[in-house]
Amino acid sequence: MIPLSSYVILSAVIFFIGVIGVVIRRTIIVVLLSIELMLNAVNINFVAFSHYLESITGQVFVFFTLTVAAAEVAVGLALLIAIYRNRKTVNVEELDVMKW
Amino acid sequence: MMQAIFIYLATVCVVCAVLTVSLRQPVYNVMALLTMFFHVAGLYVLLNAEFLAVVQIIVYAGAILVLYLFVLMLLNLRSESRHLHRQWPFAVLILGSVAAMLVGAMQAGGFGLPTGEAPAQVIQAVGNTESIGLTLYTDYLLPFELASLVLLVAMIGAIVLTKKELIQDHGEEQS
Amino acid sequence: MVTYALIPLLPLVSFIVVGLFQKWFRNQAHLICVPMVFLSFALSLTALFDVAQGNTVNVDFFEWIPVGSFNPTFGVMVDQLTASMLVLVTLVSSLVHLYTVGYMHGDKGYDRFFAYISLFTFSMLVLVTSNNFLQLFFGWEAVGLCSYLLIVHWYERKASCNASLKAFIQNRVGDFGFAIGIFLIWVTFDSVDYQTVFAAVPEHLDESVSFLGWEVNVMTMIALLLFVGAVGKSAQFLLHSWLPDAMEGPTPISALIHAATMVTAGIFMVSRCHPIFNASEVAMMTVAIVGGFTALFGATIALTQNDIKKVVAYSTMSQLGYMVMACGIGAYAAGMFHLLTHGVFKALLFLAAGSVIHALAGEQDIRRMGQAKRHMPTTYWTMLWGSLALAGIFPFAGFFSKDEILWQAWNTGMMGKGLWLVGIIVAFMTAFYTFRVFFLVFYGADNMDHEVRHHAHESPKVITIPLVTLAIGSLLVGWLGQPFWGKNPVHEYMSPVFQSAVSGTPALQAHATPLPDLVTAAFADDDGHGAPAAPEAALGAEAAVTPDAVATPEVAMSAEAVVTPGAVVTPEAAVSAEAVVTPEAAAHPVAAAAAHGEEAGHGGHDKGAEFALMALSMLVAVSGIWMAHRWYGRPSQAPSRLAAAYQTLYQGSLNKWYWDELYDAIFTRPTLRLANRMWRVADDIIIDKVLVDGVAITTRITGEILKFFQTGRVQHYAMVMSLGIFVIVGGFFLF
Amino acid sequence: MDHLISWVIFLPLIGAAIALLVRDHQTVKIITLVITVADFLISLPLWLGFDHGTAAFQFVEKAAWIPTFHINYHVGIDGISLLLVIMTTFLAPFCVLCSWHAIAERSREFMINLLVMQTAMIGVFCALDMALFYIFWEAMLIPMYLIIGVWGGVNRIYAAVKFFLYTLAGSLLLLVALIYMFFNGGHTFDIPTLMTVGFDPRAQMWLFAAMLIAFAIKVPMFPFHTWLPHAHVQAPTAGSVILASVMLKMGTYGFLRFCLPMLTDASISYTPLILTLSVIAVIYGAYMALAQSDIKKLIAYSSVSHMGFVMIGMFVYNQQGIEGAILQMINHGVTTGALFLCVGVIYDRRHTREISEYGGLAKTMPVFCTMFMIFTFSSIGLPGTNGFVGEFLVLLGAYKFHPLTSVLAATGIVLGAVYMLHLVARMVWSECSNPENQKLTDLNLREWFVLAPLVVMVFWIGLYPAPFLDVMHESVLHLLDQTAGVAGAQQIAMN
Repeated sequence: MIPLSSYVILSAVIFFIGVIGVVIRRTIIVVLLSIELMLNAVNINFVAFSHYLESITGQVFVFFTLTVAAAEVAVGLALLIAIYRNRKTVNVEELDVMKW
Repeated sequence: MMQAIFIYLATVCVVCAVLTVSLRQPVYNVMALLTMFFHVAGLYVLLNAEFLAVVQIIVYAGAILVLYLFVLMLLNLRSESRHLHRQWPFAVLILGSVAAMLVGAMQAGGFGLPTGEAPAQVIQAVGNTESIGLTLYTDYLLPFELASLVLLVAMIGAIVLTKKELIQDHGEEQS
Repeated sequence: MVTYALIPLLPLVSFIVVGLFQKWFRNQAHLICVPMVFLSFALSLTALFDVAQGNTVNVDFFEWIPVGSFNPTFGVMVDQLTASMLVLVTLVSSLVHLYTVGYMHGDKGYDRFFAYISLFTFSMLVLVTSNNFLQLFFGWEAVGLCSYLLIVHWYERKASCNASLKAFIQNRVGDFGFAIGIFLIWVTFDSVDYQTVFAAVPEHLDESVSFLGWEVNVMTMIALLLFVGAVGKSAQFLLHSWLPDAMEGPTPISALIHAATMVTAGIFMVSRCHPIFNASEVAMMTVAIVGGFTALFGATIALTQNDIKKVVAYSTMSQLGYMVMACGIGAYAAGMFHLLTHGVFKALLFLAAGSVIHALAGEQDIRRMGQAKRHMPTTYWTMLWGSLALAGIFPFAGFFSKDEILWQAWNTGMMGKGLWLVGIIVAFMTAFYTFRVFFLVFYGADNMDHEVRHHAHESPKVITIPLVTLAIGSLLVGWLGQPFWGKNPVHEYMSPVFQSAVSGTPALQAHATPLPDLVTAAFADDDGHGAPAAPEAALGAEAAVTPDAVATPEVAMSAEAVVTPGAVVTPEAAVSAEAVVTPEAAAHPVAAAAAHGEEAGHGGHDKGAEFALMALSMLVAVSGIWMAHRWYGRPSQAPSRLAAAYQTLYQGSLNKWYWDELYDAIFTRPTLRLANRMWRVADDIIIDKVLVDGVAITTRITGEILKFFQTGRVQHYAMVMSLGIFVIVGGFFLF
Repeated sequence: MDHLISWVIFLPLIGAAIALLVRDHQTVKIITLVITVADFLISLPLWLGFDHGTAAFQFVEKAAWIPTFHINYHVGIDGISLLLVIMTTFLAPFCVLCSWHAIAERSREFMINLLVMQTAMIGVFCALDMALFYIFWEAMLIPMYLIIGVWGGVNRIYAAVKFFLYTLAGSLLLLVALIYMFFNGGHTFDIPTLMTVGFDPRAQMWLFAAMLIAFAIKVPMFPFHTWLPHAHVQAPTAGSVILASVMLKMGTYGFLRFCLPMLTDASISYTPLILTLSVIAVIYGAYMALAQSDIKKLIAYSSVSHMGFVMIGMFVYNQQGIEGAILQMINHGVTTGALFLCVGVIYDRRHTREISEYGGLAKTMPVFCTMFMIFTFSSIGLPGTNGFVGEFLVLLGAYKFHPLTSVLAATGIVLGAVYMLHLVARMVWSECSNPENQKLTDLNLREWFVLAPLVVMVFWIGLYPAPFLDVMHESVLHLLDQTAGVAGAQQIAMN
């Protein structure tokens, strides 16, 4: 029987790989991918807890993260295209208009 | 037996995650992510969430990654030389330590959480999809509707963002 | 009884009427003011007559500030002391009112001047008829206000603005001490009413109150504090420099306020509170020494002054010193009698000086006068009588009252003898400077410039009538206190007031010098009143005060010096001022040496000693006049040669021993500089800019610093967010 | 009419509402005048009908307002707050009259501001519910901020912002204290009940510290006073009058209503600090006033000195001191308000506040000068005027409690005379050299009507203060029982 903690550790590791991805990659595409990674990590956690706590709600919530992930990707990519059209670049470091 | 499968799936997921983040070519990142989705689906099966595994593959792998590929092809991005921040080791170090600390924290804390009233056997009997559907449409009806709303907003947003110059500068040539 | 209330109220009515309807009077204000004052003079005469019959009055009209146990009232208390003061105040006031009609004729502020004189008379009368300390304080400060308003009458002149400001502030310093005295009275006696306080004096004799570390007897403390008020008001030594400057005001008010009435308020207060003063030897000694020294101090300055009004002002200060000295040695009746006579002939001298100035078109410097005898005969002989009275020549008033004081001084032990010596020296100087002025003005070299001599004329009737009445008064008033035959009428008259308290104070060795107990008491009084019915008082009013002073003069002096006028009152500042005072004590060897005299005056003295002393003081006065005649009667170089010989002394006396410059250096300039620097540095920069605006600036600076974290790059924000999580979770697990 | 206090509080607000509807400036002014005078008239029955016998709150009205937070609309007055309310309503018409021509542009909004201000101020004095008190306390700031900020002098923005933020910072601390008291006082905001709750001494120390800072800024006490000169110099005349005569009393009223009865232990242990600060305030204020060249700043610093007296009077724990303090509050309101009105009169004519610009006013404006002199002497505390009665009682009470404080504070009498008469000498008496001063006209009828009643008040309180004092006796004795009862105030021998 696989203990719950191993699942939690797994999702934590994946989550943080996602975070590192977000922080260190320069192109927005990969940043969005890393965010997908983080969302998947969260789903793993949900399902793991749902299984070990014998309650279905965990799995139901996965659906909601799913929808959010989908919406997020749609809007993210739309933004990416709009930025690409205006700035001709997808490199995050050049998008610092908000600098003080 | 189960132990081995879990370890296999877990290691592949981690490796793919690392590859998604570190590879130079965006297409290779997407492919790595694809393999990871499959193995996450495997994990779901391991956790008796078959319906979710299927949904995972259809939605994530099928829809979202395809979307990524579309965009990749649309903008024909090539890999650049420096795809990482200059001081990326410094960031990895910090976040790694954060992760390690959190993982350690997870170990310590017990999870005395209240158990629900639907043990694995009952789900097996009723069927995973049916039980999800049952709870989804009773307890979580409102969130469900809101989720649909989120999707609607996302769609409109995506359209408006990308189709903007058509409406705005009708006569101008394509920027 | 209602009539007594009317006495103060009549002048108030005329003040209100003239004040409110000034425009309608158009220089006719005297139509209402003069009759009102004369009416109140008549009423006060009737009051004197009633009181002489022995029935005093003490009634409260309404409660002024009813708060718990402290509830002072507005009321009237008329006893022998008040009645005499009432007569003096109303007499001099009505004569001055009459005089002003002539003197201030054609002046722009004519009505305003009349309004303020009647307000002054009202406040003086309230002060005199008060029956509790707070109403006394009310009159006290109201009188100060009126003197301020009247000194600044010709407000165009810078000098009169400064003089009025100086007068009010120095009075205010005196009132500061007086107010603290009243607080202490209320705290010890739990009441401010004369009756209850004086009756309760014996119970509180041994109590003591701590003052800056010293345990001072409560009676001494109260007495000294009240005396500070008296010093402020009667221009005694430390708070004296405002009186000569007050001469900037018109002459009528100099006569009324700065000679006869306001300045005597201090002496009136001391004699009114004699139970408190009698109960503490230290206070009595301080009063005596301060009085004596002021007399000497004033006389020395008066010798060399060249402005006619300044000379008379300094002579007032010196005579006030006399009266305070009299109170100091316990001879309240003598002090009050001198106050009455002095009020009459000093007012006469001022009014005469005013008439001279009026005649010589405002000329005040006596060096540019001379041979004025021809032009103004009535002013000449009235001023002569006034000068004789001031000098103390036989038939005139000064002789009787001054000798009475000297005689009482002689009787009170060694210190008394010291004070007597000072008195004699001052008497000589007084005679000298009075007649110096007299001869320079009316005789001597005629160095009036041409057109002034051309239309120098005798003053109109309305000015000379008061002069004449006062001259007759200064001749006859003296006889009120004649010691030659029968009992001294003034002592008889005053004895119930002062005698009641003396028997009440066991602590005092009531070693009464029996009165000259001659049988017939001819109560000759120019106003033709009935014989006194006062009982045969065994205990003389002036119980000898044995000056076996416990505390040395320094202690008394330091209490005196604590009240430095106007400076930042910190104990350290007090000490510096005290250093100023001690040289004075040294300069006054006689008092210091006589500080511990033996048993007070020997047994029943005989008349002979008294007459001998009188003859001696008469001789001294005459020699003073003769010297003045020799130096100033005929043009001679003696005075200039003498002045050249003792240059420092002459300059010192001429510049009022540099007290004004001293005050300026110690108080006015440093205060202004301190205030300015404190405002510029402390308030503006430290509190305002640094602390208050500083908070604003620091918030802006921190904002500037934090701004650098907004790099605009999403990934940095992600990094910071994760660090945030790290800290929170870490914190959660650590604690 | 039974809801008398509510009418007194909210009549100005109704007036403001009406004024909002009217466009024309002139009619708005008339409406405001009528409303303020009416407000004064209906506040008189409060005084006449006041029962001198009891110390309990009278004319009490209680109604549930926000039940969920236990806040209810609870108003009432006792001996301490009655006179302050009467003074506020008494001075309001003068503020309106004095700004009849002075405020040229946007006078409609100015009048509305005045009315809202009036409601807030009376509300503070009558509130018996801490939340209500706080709401009125804050509501008062906004109109004052606008009055200074919009109709003020040259750098009015700086002054208005400084005033607002300074007072707001203080009142936030007050809010914290109120909330603490709500929870620890049995879940009620009701002032009378909270007076009976004995908070534990340690908590009292913190509560008192918070309230001390909040009220000290308002009083203003020594270190917190620097906003006052700026606010006064920049405020228009009416603003200055209200600021000086009523708003400064909020701080002292706060001490009397909150600190002394509720936090008695803390008050007693804080007394040395407060008395030292107040004595410094008296002497420091006088010195500052001496160094000023701007009239309004001079009078502002003089009110710092006067309020120092009031603070001393309150923390001496005897009847004379406290009643003196309350009366001194009224006197300061009348006298300093009048002084500011006088400054307004000459400011309307010469449009400058520099003392050196004036000189020899006695020749051209005699009536004005007499009035100005009367108010100067009242501010100095000359017997027979109202200033004396208050100051004397305060010093008397202080002497009984701690003689050294009283002696040091008494120097304020002398210093007061110095700086005020120095001002008068430079302005009223010296010769009239400046040409503009020669053609100044004397008081017109409107100005005369503004100043004459104040002169009457000065002499009435000065010569016959009994009607004012009788109102306070019971309440002050009750307050003393509360303070003495807890810790035997008398045995605190501080010296």
